[in-house]
Amino acid sequence: MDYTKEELIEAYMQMRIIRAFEEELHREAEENNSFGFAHLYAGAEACAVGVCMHLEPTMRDIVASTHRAHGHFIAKGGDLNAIAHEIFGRADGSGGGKGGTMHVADWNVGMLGANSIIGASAPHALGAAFTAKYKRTGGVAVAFGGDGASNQGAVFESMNFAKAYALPVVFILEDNGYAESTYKSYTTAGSPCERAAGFGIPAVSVDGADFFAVASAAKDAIARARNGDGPSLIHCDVPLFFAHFEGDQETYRASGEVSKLRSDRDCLALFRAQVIGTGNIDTAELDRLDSTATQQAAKAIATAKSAPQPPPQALFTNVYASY
Amino acid sequence: MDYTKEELIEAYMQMRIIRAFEEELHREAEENNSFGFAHLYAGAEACAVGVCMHLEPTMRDIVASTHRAHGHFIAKGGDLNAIAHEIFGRADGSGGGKGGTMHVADWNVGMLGANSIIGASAPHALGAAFTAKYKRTGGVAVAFGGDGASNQGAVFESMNFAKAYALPVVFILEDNGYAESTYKSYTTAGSPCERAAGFGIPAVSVDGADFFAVASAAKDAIARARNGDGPSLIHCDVPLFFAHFEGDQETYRASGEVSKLRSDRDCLALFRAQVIGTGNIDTAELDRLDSTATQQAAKAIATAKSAPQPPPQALFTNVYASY
Amino acid sequence: MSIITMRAALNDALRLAMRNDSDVFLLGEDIAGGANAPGEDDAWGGVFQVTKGLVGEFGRERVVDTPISETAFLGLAIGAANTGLRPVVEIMFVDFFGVCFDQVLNNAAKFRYMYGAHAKTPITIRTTYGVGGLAAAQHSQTLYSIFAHIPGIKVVAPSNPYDAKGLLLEAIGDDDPVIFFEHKAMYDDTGEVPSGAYTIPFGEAAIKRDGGDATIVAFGRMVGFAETAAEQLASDGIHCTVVDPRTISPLDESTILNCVRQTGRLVVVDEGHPRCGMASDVAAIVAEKAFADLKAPVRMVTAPHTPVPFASNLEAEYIPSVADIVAAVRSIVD
Amino acid sequence: MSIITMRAALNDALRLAMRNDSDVFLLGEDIAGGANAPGEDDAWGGVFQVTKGLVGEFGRERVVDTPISETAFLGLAIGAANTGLRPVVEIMFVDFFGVCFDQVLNNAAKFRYMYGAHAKTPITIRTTYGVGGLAAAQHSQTLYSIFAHIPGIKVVAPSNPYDAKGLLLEAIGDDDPVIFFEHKAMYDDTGEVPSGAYTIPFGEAAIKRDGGDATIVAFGRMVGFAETAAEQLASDGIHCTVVDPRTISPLDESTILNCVRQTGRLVVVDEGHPRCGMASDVAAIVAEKAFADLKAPVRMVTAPHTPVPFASNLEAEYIPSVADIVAAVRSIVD
Ligand SMILES: Cc1ncc(C[n+]2csc(CCOP(=O)(O)OP(=O)(O)O)c2C)c(N)n1
Ligand SMILES: Cc1ncc(C[n+]2csc(CCOP(=O)(O)OP(=O)(O)O)c2C)c(N)n1
Ligand SMILES: [Mg+2]
Ligand SMILES: [Mg+2]
Repeated sequence: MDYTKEELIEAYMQMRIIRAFEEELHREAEENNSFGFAHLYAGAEACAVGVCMHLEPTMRDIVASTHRAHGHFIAKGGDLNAIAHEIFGRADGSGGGKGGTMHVADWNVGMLGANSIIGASAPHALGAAFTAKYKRTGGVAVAFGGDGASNQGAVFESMNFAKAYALPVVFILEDNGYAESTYKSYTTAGSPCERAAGFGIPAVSVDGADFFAVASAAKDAIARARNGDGPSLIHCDVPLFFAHFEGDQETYRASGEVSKLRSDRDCLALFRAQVIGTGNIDTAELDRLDSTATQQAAKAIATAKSAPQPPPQALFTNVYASY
Repeated sequence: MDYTKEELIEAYMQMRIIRAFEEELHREAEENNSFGFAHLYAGAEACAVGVCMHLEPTMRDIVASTHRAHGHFIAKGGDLNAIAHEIFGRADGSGGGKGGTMHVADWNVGMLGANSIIGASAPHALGAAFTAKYKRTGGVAVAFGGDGASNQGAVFESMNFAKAYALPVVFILEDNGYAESTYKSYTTAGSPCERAAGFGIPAVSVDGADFFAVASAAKDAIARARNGDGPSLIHCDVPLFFAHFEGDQETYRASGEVSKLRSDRDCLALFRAQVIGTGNIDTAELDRLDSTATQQAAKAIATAKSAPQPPPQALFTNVYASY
Repeated sequence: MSIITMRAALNDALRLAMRNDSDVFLLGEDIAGGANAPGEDDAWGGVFQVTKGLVGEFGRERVVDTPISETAFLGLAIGAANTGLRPVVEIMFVDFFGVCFDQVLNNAAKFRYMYGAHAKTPITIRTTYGVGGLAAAQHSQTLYSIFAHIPGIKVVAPSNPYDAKGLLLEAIGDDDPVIFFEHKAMYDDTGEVPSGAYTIPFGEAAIKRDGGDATIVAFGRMVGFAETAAEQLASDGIHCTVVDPRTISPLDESTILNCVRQTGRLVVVDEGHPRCGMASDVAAIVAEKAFADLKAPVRMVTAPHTPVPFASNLEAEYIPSVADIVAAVRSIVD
Repeated sequence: MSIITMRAALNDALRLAMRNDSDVFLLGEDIAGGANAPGEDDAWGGVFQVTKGLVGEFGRERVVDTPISETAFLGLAIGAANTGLRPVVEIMFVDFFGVCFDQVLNNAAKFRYMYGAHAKTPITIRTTYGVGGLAAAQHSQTLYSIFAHIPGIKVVAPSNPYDAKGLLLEAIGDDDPVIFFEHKAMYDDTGEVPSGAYTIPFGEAAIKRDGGDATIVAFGRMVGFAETAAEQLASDGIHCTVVDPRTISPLDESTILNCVRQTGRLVVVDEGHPRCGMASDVAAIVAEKAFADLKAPVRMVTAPHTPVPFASNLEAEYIPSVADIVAAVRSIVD
């Protein structure tokens, strides 16, 4: 293994916290605690964590995210209480409760923001990469995006720009096959790696449920970016464990599809098998991590649920920086 | 040769009319007869004509054009007087004088319109192709666009859509190397054919000054579209004989660049050499065509120059179809 | 006549239009849903189920799910309209016009003016707007005033199921580009709707209530709020005329002006932002054309000049309320 | 002080800002021009030469020519602003915001509100607007009212070289997204401009002329037209106050209201379309807040509700004229 035990434990813990957080949110949603259009990340934890483990949790290294952002937020080092509060619209949320699930951000750790306009955040990653190059910080910017987003003009333009200007950007294409209820084979010509090749961008496809596969591809791509060798793309095939958004009836999925994904392609189970197999971490320790993670997630959500909403005057603040 | 003598004469005549028309407009521009932002097509005549000769001059086969549209308009069978009047803002112009050089259109012959928002017309070609497929007319739509336009989101989205939905579209990429004053190598990653390959779209690069090369590639691509085999792309390397637009000082071009292009890569000279070489048409006949074309172009422009402007109330008409 | 929801009325209009004219087709993200997915074929019927069931009757040739490429598919619809079809395209949320605004602003709106009288773009663009359901800043905007600003575009915003059906059928039959605004908090609103086809002409306001003390002009969802406010005021002896313009462009100026001439007072209610919005539009028209009849300042009741907040208490506070309308009327009726 | 053109004043502001702060950089199509082309390196300095010469002093790292990918490079500028730079990006014609509107509407405008007080987007977007030079329907629009509608955006439209320089320096130093409107028919206008750096605060109107009979509020290029109209009227004994708000958002309401309170009459002049435009915005504010002082209907002088025509006679007719302004004032001053 290329990673120390501490690194592995941290990675597993983060994945497990994301999972526990999402499972808990799902329960909340089922109990009718509405938090708008929540798009749960569960299933793709290995992606967020396998990538972000190579980034500094500061504004030097940036993550530009999507509507399905909880995992990116947590993996980038964002505060669990801040995201929980934000999702419940509380004053102490990352955005003071005014952004919500589709707009979680934490600029202290370089999580530039969830963005619920599909494709819109890819250019922001260019911008962060531009700053890194301009100021010679050695920083890297990661643009997360889905298979659906890969058909949006903004994303194509960004790929071209990143390559033409050799910006330190890594595009992570989280491909769960669906854009809402529509399957990719209906709407999407070519393949992610061929498209990247069209721009001369090095690209690789990996199993997004395999933490080690993602982490190793991300390591290479991020190193390339830091070295001044321009952008890369990593196509991650990921399972989607919940519906497109909470509340959606999932009628577009075959019966048994999700349970099969959960049994065959769970990144946490896979990780456990891998590290146990190589003797790095034992079952008991992993179980301990599981229960800590579950407690942390539950606590963050419980605290958020009973926390105060923003004060009425917050409606009018932060429209502008200057007034 | 794959073409009859009549076909060759018609093609040559169209190319020559376009050239003569543009040369005459250029003279007018130099003499301070302003017609706004005129983008002359001269140099790329083989492209417009080599493609449009395979299309029906009706609304069954559509051409969606750009800011550099005069050649497309004429090649698609649009009326020379109508375009001349339009360029001079006359009441009898193709758009009643209200569109101008950047908005010439003739729906009678399937010239859907010049469009001066870069990339904006590519989706309209999809629409025309959709109609053809929906109504099973056997029609084909051609989207012309420049190398600069190839970096616009609308164009990428259109390529994906055309392939995913197997629409009868042919993308003609007229690559003169420049987007205004900026050279393509600065802004453009990858290559046109590789980009097309990223979508699984068959693509070929041809010398856009070589009428026979363009015509043969276009024939194949249009046949593929008519057969229901979806979109193709033809990348045409074309010389630009005038400035980006009339009035621009062309300081971005090397000294001698244009005269070299004119001497080495003139599609008309090339065509003459080819047909004379194969004995299809002789010099005298070509010369006769030249003088007819020059006269036609000069006459259309002279007539337009002295024609009446639109009546004042035209300001308020054709905003809506219904009032 | 039967009592049905706004959603059902819209679905009905689409079904009738498609039955009546084979050139009508639908295009948008997930408007059937389930395309190539392993589950149900008509999985969504649009994110708000307005198009539910139509793919069953008309098939995927006429109910076309799209990639997330708004510029391509809106532009496609425009090109299809130019070549003889009558597309009804859905832009899921009005907020998403950001990524395809050019196709409205510089294309659909201007073809006829630039290209001449042969050019027609008979396209209907359905979209959702308004605050509701904690959809936050990027999924809650109103924005119809932006489209009203653009010559060549028609803008419709029905306030009830009856109007929704008639106006949508009118839009689909109209030869100009029409943007049809559906408030996402109104899909479950109910009302009496005839089962057959009928149209409501554009540019004709509906007078929802008569009263001599003040005129309230309201748009879309705010019409119902204005009616409730008028009801409350009536029990205190203040009688209001409530006008629902129904179409934002064209605007029925003459009905608005006539009502103001009779009441001498105007309150305009709009869920959009205050600057350069529909409230200022109507207020300005009245200040120019019915000034002599005005007995008091005009009042504008709008959302604030802020993005739409997420937190439920702020979201509720954001929406213009019945109480705001009542207070505005009271402030100018003594 | 020396007399220079609007173009030179803007160039000066950019140069001073770049000298003063290495975080300021420029981004746009052909703003240097000649990138990788075989000819001159600083080939254009922008299509209107406003950025001419800057690449010579600051190099291509800070004067960045772009592909025709407005969404990518405007979004890039936003991301760069978020991470510590102060981009000045050029969208060549305001009409082209159609292809990148989302980056303004849903991104730059909303980050701070959605993400919290740590989020800043100090970006200046320069663009050109207005009718002139037979640029036709897709290159002649005004459209600032669309941006004024959007909370989180500031909108500036200078009417003369002095203001242009001071307002552009203010914009670049401002921590919010600013859209800076330059009228393409005004680049050769001249005026006195100090050579050093200075700023003009946003939200402070300039009173260009004092007169007791009517207030004319005009924007951008229309300010000069309004001054000429006032001059003509003065020779007939009608004296007008002319107000140039200078910034469209924020708007200096109090100066406008004060002037109207003194004159009792208002004419608003705007080169934009009439519906939901700046003319209606100002008229509505006055009708709500200074109604008691109004002695006559407000008058709005705007372009018509049509796209901009190409033909030179129609183009000339399209633009609001000095005569239109004179007539509007006369119609309310007896
Ligand atoms: C511009 C835009 N168009 C449409 C939508 C509606 N929408 C939200 S999520 C989504 C699907 C996104 O698919 P993908 O990028 O694959 O991400 P996933 O949800 O699968 O993670 C769509 C169409 C949107 N938010 N923005
Ligand atoms: C959306 C948009 N951005 C920028 C422009 C300004 N512009 C007009 S022509 C042009 C260059 C186009 O280059 P290309 O597509 O290669 O066509 P060419 O002029 O070389 O034929 C640009 C940038 C525009 N008209 N539309
Ligand atoms: Mg997906
Ligand atoms: Mg070119």
